[in-house]
Amino acid sequence: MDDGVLLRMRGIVKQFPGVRALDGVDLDVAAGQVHCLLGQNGAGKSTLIRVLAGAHRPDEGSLSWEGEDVSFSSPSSAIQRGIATIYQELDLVPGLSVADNLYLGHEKATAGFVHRSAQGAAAAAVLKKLGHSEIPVSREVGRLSAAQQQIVSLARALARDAKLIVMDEPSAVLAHDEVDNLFRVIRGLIAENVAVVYISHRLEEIRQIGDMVTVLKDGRTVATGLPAKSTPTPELVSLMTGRNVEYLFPPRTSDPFSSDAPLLQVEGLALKGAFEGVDLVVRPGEIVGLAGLVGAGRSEVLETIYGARRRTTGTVRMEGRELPAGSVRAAVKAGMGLAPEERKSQALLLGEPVARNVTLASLSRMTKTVPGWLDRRREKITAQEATAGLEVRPADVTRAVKTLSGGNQQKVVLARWLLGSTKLLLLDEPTRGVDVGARSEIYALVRRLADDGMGVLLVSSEVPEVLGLADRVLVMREGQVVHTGPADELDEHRVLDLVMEGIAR
Amino acid sequence: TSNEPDEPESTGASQVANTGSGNDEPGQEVVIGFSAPAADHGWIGAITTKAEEEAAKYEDVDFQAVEGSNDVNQQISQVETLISRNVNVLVILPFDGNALTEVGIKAMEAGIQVINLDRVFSSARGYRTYIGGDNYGMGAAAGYYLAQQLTEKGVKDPVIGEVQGIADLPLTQDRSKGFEEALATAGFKVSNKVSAQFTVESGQQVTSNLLQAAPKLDALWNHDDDQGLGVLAAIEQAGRDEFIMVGGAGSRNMMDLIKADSGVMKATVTYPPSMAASAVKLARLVGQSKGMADLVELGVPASITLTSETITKENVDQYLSLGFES
Amino acid sequence: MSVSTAPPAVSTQRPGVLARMRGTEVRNLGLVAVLAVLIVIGAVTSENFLTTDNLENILVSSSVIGVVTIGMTFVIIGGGIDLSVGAIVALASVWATTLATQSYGPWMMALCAILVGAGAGLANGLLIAYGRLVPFIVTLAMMVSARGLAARLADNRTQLVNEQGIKDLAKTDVLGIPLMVIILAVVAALGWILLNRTTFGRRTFAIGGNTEAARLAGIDTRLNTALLYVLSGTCCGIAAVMLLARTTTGSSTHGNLYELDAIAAVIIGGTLLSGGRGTLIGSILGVLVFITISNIFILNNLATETQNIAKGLIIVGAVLLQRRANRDTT
Amino acid sequence: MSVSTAPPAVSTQRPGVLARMRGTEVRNLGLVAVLAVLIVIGAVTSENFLTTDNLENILVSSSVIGVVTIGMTFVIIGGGIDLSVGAIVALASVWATTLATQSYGPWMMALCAILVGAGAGLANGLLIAYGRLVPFIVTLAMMVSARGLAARLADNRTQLVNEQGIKDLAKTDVLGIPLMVIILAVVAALGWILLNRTTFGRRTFAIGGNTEAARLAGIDTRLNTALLYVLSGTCCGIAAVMLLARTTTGSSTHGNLYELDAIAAVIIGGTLLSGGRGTLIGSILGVLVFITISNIFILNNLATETQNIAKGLIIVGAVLLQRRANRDTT
Ligand SMILES: Nc1ncnc2c1ncn2[C@@H]1O[C@H](COP(=O)(O)OP(=O)(O)OP(=O)(O)O)[C@@H](O)[C@H]1O
Ligand SMILES: Nc1ncnc2c1ncn2[C@@H]1O[C@H](COP(=O)(O)OP(=O)(O)OP(=O)(O)O)[C@@H](O)[C@H]1O
Ligand SMILES: [Mg+2]
Ligand SMILES: [Mg+2]
Repeated sequence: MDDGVLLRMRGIVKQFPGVRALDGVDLDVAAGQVHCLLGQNGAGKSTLIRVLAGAHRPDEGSLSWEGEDVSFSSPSSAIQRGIATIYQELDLVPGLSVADNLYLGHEKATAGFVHRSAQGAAAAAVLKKLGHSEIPVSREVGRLSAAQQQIVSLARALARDAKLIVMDEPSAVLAHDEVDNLFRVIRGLIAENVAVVYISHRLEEIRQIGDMVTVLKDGRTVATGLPAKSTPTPELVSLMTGRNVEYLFPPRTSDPFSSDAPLLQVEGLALKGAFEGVDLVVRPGEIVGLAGLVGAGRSEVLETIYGARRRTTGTVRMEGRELPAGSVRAAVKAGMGLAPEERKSQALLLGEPVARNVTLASLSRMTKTVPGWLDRRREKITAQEATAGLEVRPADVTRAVKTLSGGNQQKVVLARWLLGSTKLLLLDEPTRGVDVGARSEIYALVRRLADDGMGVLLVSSEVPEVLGLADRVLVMREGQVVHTGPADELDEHRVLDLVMEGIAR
Repeated sequence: TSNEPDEPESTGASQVANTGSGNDEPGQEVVIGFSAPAADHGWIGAITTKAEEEAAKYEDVDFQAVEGSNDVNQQISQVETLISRNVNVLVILPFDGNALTEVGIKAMEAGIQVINLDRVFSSARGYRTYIGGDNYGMGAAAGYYLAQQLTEKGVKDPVIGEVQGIADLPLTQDRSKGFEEALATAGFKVSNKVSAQFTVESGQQVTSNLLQAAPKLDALWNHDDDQGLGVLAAIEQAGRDEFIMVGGAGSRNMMDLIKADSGVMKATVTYPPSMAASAVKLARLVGQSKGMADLVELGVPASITLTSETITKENVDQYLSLGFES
Repeated sequence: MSVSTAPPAVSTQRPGVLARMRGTEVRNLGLVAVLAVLIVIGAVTSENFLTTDNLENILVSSSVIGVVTIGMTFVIIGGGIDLSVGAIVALASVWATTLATQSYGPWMMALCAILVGAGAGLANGLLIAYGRLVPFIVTLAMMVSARGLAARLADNRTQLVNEQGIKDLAKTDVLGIPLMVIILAVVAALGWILLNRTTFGRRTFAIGGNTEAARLAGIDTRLNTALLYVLSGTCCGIAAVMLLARTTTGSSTHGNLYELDAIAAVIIGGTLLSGGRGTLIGSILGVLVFITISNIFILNNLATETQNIAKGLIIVGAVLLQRRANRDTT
Repeated sequence: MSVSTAPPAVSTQRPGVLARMRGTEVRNLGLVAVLAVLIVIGAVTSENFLTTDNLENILVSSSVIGVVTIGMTFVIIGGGIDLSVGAIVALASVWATTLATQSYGPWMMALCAILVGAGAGLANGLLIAYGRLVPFIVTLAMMVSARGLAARLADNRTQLVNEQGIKDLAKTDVLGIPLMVIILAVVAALGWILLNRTTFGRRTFAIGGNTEAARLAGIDTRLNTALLYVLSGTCCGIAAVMLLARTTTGSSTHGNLYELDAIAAVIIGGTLLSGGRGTLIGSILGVLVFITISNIFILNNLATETQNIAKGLIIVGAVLLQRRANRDTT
């Protein structure tokens, strides 16, 4: 094994029906290094690591592992060699406990009998090492929040004692302090000479934790071996996108102290066990941000306003009219739209084409003269326009959504609410998994929508995003709003203080 | 010609006359189509087997059976298929006589002679000849026998159980009606009634529950000797023997038990599947435009209803050869 | 509408006809291949197979179960299941042939059967959609109860249809095509339009594919689900009328095991048992495949038990062939 | 069915003992409540209900279908379905009672039945796991074929068990408990251990809950799936032996509609039809509920059609009661 190269991939090609997802990719990963993969949505990052993990068989190309030529016929052969993978889309079994998920496939067992207490203890130890001993190892994974599930995924990779851990956008569902925690763990791994392949759309993370960077574009390696800490951002961005993208928030145009009649008015909203006493107002043309830690209850606030959860007390008014509790239909009729946190389970029809996903919420407007009779031409054109506006790639709206990359799936969800009479957009982590280029486009789009008179209520775990995009910010902590004020009076530090302590120091 | 039966083990005392007299000499070739319900219980299984066996005896018979079905719509289609295949004679044991009448008429109108086996059509236009058992008479025979036995023993207010076959078949209702009305002549009535599915397993299952519902029984009539194996298994497993039991149809097993007289099984009332063999014979005769040898008439009669005979220890030897293997 | 102005990017290559058909419709080609093979087998093994009479017979045989299968396809695509179809057919046939109903004439009988079917379906739908009970259990309960009720109404007897108007349905041809087949074709066409060209159909796919996503998109998933069962019940009612005509009787034993036959046809037709995906055409082809298999057996005079053994093997063979056909076309 | 990752209602307070039990096991409490209500109804309406004999009768009646249901529970938790159980029971019973087999004595008969069951299950499993065919279709084909083969082997006759050793099984008590019930208990206990305490059981849940996740975790999902059907087939073989003893016969009509009974028991027992979640105890309770309902009817001498009407209503009532019980305990 020369030059410490653990894994060497050469000329990897992977063809899907109609798409060449990988078109000759090379990748070298050395032990004790964090190797970052960068690339736009759909560049082929996830496909590459699925090939590496044995989940896809490549059509062409070679793999060598510890200097030896290998070919992984199944995930288990990669796992046996010491490759653990955290997939972009959570790959846990909802009906099994946390401990069972951690050791799935390599149970602590003799003669097939599971040592449940030993396994539970080991799982607890791994979680503790991750700083998450509060996650009960016997809880069903399906009952955990998305963030907690991500931590279980991470713990599972650690439980494998792997030589190479691949992480596909692990930070996407994690809050700020959680990301720090993740980096602490990665540093620990590096110290033990484990190699890490790390994928993220957040360049600042790459700077913090990465050693090497490989950039993918359209299924090809466009640059490799770049130093992660020192390569200038414009260079990376232009390698990824082929152009120069300003990573900028659009200028605010609305007046945070406007006295327009409120679009949305929420008073004394509470959901038992999640949050209480939430008051908020969104005016037309205004973007209101909800900041807070993971588990602060922001998603619940959105879902309760939207009627997806039945509020315990409080009132929700749209344009002055009170909405019934627990009715999504009433909310949609009144002009709300929600882009939920977990797009795969809450928003998408994975097997259906893009067009049908986009028009799902406005089907009754896709009709001809006879009510209920679909105008399929209009449907297709509308969907094409909406997705083109968000640069969904590939631009074919007849493609099944599940064949799109993670970031492009997110754009499809956004496109759904841009079609019709949406007056208030509820966005839960709208840029999760979205690449640098598209991200600034989404920011611009949201701002433009607001300028056209739409109200936006935004939840994001990225504090800069909330601060940069929103006009007003509510900070939540443990189910309560601890601060309300204009965004430009806050900075990242103050928000973090509020989030952690409940007060601004 | 001889009066000797050519297959002694398949012919019984009452059937000897049907053979012989030159009718069995090879004649004009006859294609006989056969349709019956699904052979999902022994009696129907026996019907199909008897028909096949009988047909195999004649070189001049081409026997074509279709898949059995308990869906009348399906059975209608099957008969239609046979019609379009231009058979000469059809033997139809309908799942439900009423439902197959129209297709019977259709066949007759297409010039195909129909032998309606057992479950009678609602219109005589649908068949050339009907041959079948007497369900009401079967129940009545069982009822009279039990009434007589119980009266002889001097039992007052007897507890009488009844294990039906499939409840919502017309034939089951006819059997129960005959049974009830015969018992009523002695002032008795049925106190516990359950229905099985004509299968051994269902007989066992419902009887084991019936025995719980009636901790003491005086008599039991079981409509069907196939399910009777299960009924008897349940009785034996419950360790019960305080009552007398009558079966139905007349299977070989039950006859052996009656002969041995070692348990509850005292009698059975016949409903012989051998009628299928007779039906095939009739079909052949009809197809060859022959009559029945022992009758004066030149053609086969339009209707033959078999009597339900009561087989007891006294006369069982006469019937043993007719008992069907369930 | 406020999406940006960029013109929709044109998809680069123009895909071939086959590639442009959706996955499931391609799957139907596999079934067509299976049917073609069966027809060849039928023609080779029996001279009576390719006669007009026999082909008509196959279609007529398929008509009653075909109509039931159309309703079942909707239910399964919508993520449910309906075990009660056979029992509802029986109940509707019995109800329509009670003396009281028959006295109002053939139209009333037909209407009665359809209303009974729709009503039973509504009961299913309400319990499932608004009572939030598992479809399997609710329709199982309906299956048992409806048959019991049918037996009760008919007093365990078979009821004769006295109205010639109903009986004639089975004997009428329109332009040389049996009316039964035309009814199936009409119901299938209406079903196809409903499934593929209306918002109701679109929502049905959505609910079956991801109920939570459909709900969060503002679809009234409960109403829609309830309607699916009403639709299935209505199809059962129509099938009951056809059965009245075919059999000239109403009986609690009608529709025996239709649930199994219909579900099997739907599944072999490529619809996912878990919902969200499927085609009506596939289901109809599925019915035709099963009926054709039986027909070929009868023509070839196989013993019943041999037929059954062979039928199982052919089903497996058909699915394998179907898969192979799909692989070749995609 | 859509993925079930959508977060259920939130609970942040420290849960009590009940709430800490896994969701599905709590669900069993609902079924226990249903059973309790049924027992009260039975006791009130019939003096013969609460006798030792009758309760024993209920348990014995549950034993054969109970064993089949255990295998079915595994298959359904693993994301599949097995329509062939009844037919496999029939085939195994017939095969074991052929004269050739009987001449080797009771042990050989039992072994033969179990091997035939396992073999048929293996055929199912191979086609489903390695042939990648839909479980519904494969087991439907097996259902048809196995019954055909059974009828063929038995020549459409009922075959008597001559071996006293087999017949005695149905009459033997061990410590006052019928052997049939003990067999059920042992199979259930082994099944419970297999499902809840072994890697095989964990992997079964994983495959049913998220096949792709299981595959990515390095599990040999195909082998595991195939084994599920072998297990179900083996249970059918054991059930066949029990049925030989109970009915003293082997017949192609044995096990009629077992598939429906077993699936219904599994589903009412709280197992998801889509897989990934369920308990064996729930399934056994489900069997007991169904058998107890029938028993109460017969003790009360209800007419069959009335039984059926009532049965449907009771099933719906039971599920509603069960849900209410669950709501109160969580
Ligand atoms: N199973 C599949 N079938 C067809 N096309 C696929 C499939 N999986 C991925 N693709 C296509 O392959 C390309 C690469 O996708 P991939 O998921 O690897 O992108 P990515 O770089 O991970 O993007 P993101 O940052 O959005 O996650 C995309 O065009 C995608 O649509
Ligand atoms: N499925 C669940 N079961 C139990 N508790 C849950 C579940 N989902 C969320 N919670 C709890 O509800 C509270 C709010 O969680 P939620 O994920 O909505 O917060 P959030 O502020 O939206 O965080 P995120 O950044 O993940 O969106 C937390 O206490 C969390 O643990
Ligand atoms: Mg990706
Ligand atoms: Mg959230």
